[in-house]
Amino acid sequence: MQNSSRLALYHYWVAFAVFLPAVVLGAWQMLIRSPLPAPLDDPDAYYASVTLHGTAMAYVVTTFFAMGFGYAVTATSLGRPVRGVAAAWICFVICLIGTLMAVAAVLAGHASVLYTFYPPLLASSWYYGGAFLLIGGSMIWVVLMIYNMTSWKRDNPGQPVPLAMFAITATAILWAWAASGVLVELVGILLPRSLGLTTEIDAGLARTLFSVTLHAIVYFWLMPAYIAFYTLLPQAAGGRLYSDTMGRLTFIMFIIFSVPVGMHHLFADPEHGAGMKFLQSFLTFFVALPTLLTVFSICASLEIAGRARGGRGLLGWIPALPWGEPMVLATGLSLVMLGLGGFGGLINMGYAMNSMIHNTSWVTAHFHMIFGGAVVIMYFAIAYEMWPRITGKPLQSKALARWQLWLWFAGMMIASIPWHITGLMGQPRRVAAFDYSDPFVARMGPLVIISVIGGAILLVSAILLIVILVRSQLGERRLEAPLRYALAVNPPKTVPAALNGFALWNAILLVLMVFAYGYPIGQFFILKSKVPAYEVSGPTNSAGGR
Amino acid sequence: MATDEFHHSAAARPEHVAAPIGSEEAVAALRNGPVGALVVASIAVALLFLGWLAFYFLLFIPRGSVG
Amino acid sequence: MARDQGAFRLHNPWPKIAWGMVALLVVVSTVLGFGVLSRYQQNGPTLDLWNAICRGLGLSADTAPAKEPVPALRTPTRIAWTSNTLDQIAAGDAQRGAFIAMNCIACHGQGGVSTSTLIPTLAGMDPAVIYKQLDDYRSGKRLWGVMGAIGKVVSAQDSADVAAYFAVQSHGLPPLRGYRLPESGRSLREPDPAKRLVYAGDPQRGIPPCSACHGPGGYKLGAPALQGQHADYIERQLAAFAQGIRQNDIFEQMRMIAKQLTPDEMHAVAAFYGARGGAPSAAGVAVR
Amino acid sequence: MAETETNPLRRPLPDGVVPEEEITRTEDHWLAIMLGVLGVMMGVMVVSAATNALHPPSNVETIDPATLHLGGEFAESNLGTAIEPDGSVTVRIIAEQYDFIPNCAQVPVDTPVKFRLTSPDVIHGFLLPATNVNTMVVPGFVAEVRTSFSRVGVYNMPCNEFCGNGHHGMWARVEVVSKERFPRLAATERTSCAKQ
Repeated sequence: MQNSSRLALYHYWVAFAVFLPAVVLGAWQMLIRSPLPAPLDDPDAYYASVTLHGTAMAYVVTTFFAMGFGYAVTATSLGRPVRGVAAAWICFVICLIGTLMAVAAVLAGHASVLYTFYPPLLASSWYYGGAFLLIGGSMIWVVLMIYNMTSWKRDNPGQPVPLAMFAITATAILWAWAASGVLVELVGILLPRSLGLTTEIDAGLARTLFSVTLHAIVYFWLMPAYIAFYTLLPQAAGGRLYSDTMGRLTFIMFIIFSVPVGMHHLFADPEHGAGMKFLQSFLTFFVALPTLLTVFSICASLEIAGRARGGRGLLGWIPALPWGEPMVLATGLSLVMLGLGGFGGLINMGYAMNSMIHNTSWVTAHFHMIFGGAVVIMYFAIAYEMWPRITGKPLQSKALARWQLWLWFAGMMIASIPWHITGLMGQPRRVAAFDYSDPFVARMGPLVIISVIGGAILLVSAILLIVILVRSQLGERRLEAPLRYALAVNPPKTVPAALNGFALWNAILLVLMVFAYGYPIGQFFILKSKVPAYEVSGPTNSAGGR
Repeated sequence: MATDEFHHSAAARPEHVAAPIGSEEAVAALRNGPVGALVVASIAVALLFLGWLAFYFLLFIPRGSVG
Repeated sequence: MARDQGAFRLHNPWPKIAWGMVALLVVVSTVLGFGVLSRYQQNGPTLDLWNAICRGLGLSADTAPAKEPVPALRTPTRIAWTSNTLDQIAAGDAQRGAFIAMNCIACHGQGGVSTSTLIPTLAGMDPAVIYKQLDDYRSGKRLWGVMGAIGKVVSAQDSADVAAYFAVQSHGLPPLRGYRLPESGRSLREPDPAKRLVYAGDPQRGIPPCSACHGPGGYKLGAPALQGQHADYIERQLAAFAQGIRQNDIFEQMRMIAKQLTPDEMHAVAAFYGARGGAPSAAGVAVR
Repeated sequence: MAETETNPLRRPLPDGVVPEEEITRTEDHWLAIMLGVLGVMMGVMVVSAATNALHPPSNVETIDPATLHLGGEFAESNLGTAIEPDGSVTVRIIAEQYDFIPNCAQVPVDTPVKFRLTSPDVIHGFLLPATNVNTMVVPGFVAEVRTSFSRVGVYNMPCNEFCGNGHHGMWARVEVVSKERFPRLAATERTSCAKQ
């Protein structure tokens, strides 16, 4: 168990150590594109910074956090040490090397292509290589999660896999499906071109492959938060999980519906027909379903807790909840942001309606609300829940943790809501500088300034997070507090095989993927759409980079 | 799977820990079904739904037809 | 199996239900997407089922040539950045180029470092730029006195060779790179108009930052580095683009930008570039 | 948040007190309602898309990005606004690092407009704020958006997809003018409101 704990702790520390500088970059980016004076106001620095911010937040923080969380959940929910610890450490080192490579390439100015890559813009092969090591390396973790679950099932025949373990394995499987797109793009298109092995890039194909990743990756980020909702929150609130079965079903639905829907990120792209776009828009509606189910299940679980704590009447259970618990507070704040972000998502996926907001600040606002808000705030809560368990040192302190969560919530709301509005007004995203003397842009000025204030609050909150974690880490070891998961109202004694494993769901997803992506990817073998690449760091030698 | 232990959470002292729920409380809480949860979740979904319709017909459609 | 019912109550229901639902999703979305929605076209006739399916898949596109009369074709250059062209440029032989370049040094200076402020320095210039300009002189797309006649006597291979030679000469233009160290004052907040135009452009007039293509910290295929180039030469070229005297820029990009610039701005931008980069022949460089 | 300090050791819930069937039934009802809500939204979307012919811009058409300027539809002499024989207009625009060409396009109001754009280099984005005109411009493909404008006015036209270090300088305009003001000249010659 010691080794499993150390494994989790190292992953968490990498995640949060990357998190803080990435928040600093984010706050500065908001400043440079505002009407306010900004230090180092150089557009090149902005684009490099956006690349670094996105790479850090989307790939590094999330992957390391999910991996650490996975090891912790495996050890605690199965009640035995993680199997394959050596492989886990190798995975850790590979991912760390990949991170350093990618970060170095961006800092050197050779990779300002943003974390979504945007071929035919071409970055240095160090950047793609780093991304490949990080994402590809995390596949070792995927295998380890599946291995730990199946070996436990073998040792405990007929027993239901604990919901937490079932869910983290679902996360791993989802990540494997999600990462397949970007890994194929990296290995098949970007790395060969950046190494000079090929001369051209199929931008349409590359975008299509990336879209396989682009939506599902958000659910990969989201899953630890949902696992906390289902397995940690009811316990922290002092209640019971309303339905174990619904929890399993929710995670299964996430696997099935979060991958074959990525084309809603390509609604505005010219390389796909409207019919294929509608298919995936249709499927995207169903990815809202598990979240809508979760909202009810979580409310019901909280109601049980609130009523047990003396809450009376229709809504009296809400004030009766232990809001002083970071996990409970974070969930409340998270659900508010999830509601707003989910609302934005329902707009984005609405087929033609996507045209209203595509690539405007609305989109930035949407995924900051979902990921930067609803998900990350649960990462904080998980960290606060886990740190005392892993280190045996008490949290320093709970009051500070509450401040930190509230500040993060306030900062994200103040930053994101004005973005939604400027997006509707037509503000393009990822722009280094706006000309506020233009009347069209000037109207957005006050809103942009408000969101800068939100960014500053987020920065304060991120610093506070690190302060809390460091102080807790430096405290004295005096706790023996094993992690306990929430008990369902009716703890499962047996569950059908379909809800105790993933074979059926993987088969279904494969069919759906062929249906949704078979033609869109296959068409590029017929279309003549290869184009030259454009190296962002300039020609590697003379004559146009050749 | 046992609950016959004190509940632990991110707290330093036992008095900061939420009390665990017992069988009787759970039964009592669920006697009428999770009505409060249904109300809260329904209001949230209704707002989402009405907001979506408002955006569709008051913002998106007036901005003109494209295809 | 007392607790196996899950969301629906059927005996051993999961695979059956799951596959049934998937089939339903596939059928409904296909019918709606291809059978219904794809039939209706914005500003166009409603299609029959077969055409709707083709349209929905993206097999048939709106590619029919427009029926309106097409103005006489006007092209800025014969050069296109195809892989053939780039291969030809990359195959340039700098040693052979050195012999050809002996004909150039009378005007363009020893090693391509020009001493005349109206004649560009070629040392360090991207070979693709030299190659394209020589071809434009050859084809008459760029008209400039004696260069037209010279262009006619050098072959495409000669152009590639001489471009390769000048590209590797030092003491001229710095190499173009897509990155630079960040520095304050390179945004639209900058009061100095030259620095502002070079690093931030003027979005309201559709003027992108010069530096994004011409450096520092920018690169675009076919765009020359301007740091260290003679200010007088830059200013004269900007004026030529603005007046339509020079028209060999692909997609009239420089013509469009130069037309937006005032004479003062042209002078300031030219001086900004001329004053930087530290070409040894700093003669005639205006200080901003 | 006063705790009940008794905290007795608890036993799991006895079987059948709150039957799983009941929980499942509640969840099933919720699931059905949610499917209904999503179904209504989908219905709204499909019906309005069919009646108004609303689509995301999806004209799959390939083109060689390197030779656009040498001839054909996107040669510089053919960029700008053209009047079709049926009275509708076609606007051809090049999006390249870091400009739209022409950087000001003129179109008549209440007239079917077809924007056709392509890129000779990298990916760009074409957006007219306050309208639903919004498409990616991917090299190798011709992006097409069909619409008509109901309001006269000047629309800013920022590039909305990161295209390199000059991205922030890539702004242009579309001027929607009354039918009377729209020059008849466009029938034979391409027009734009870019400075000539």
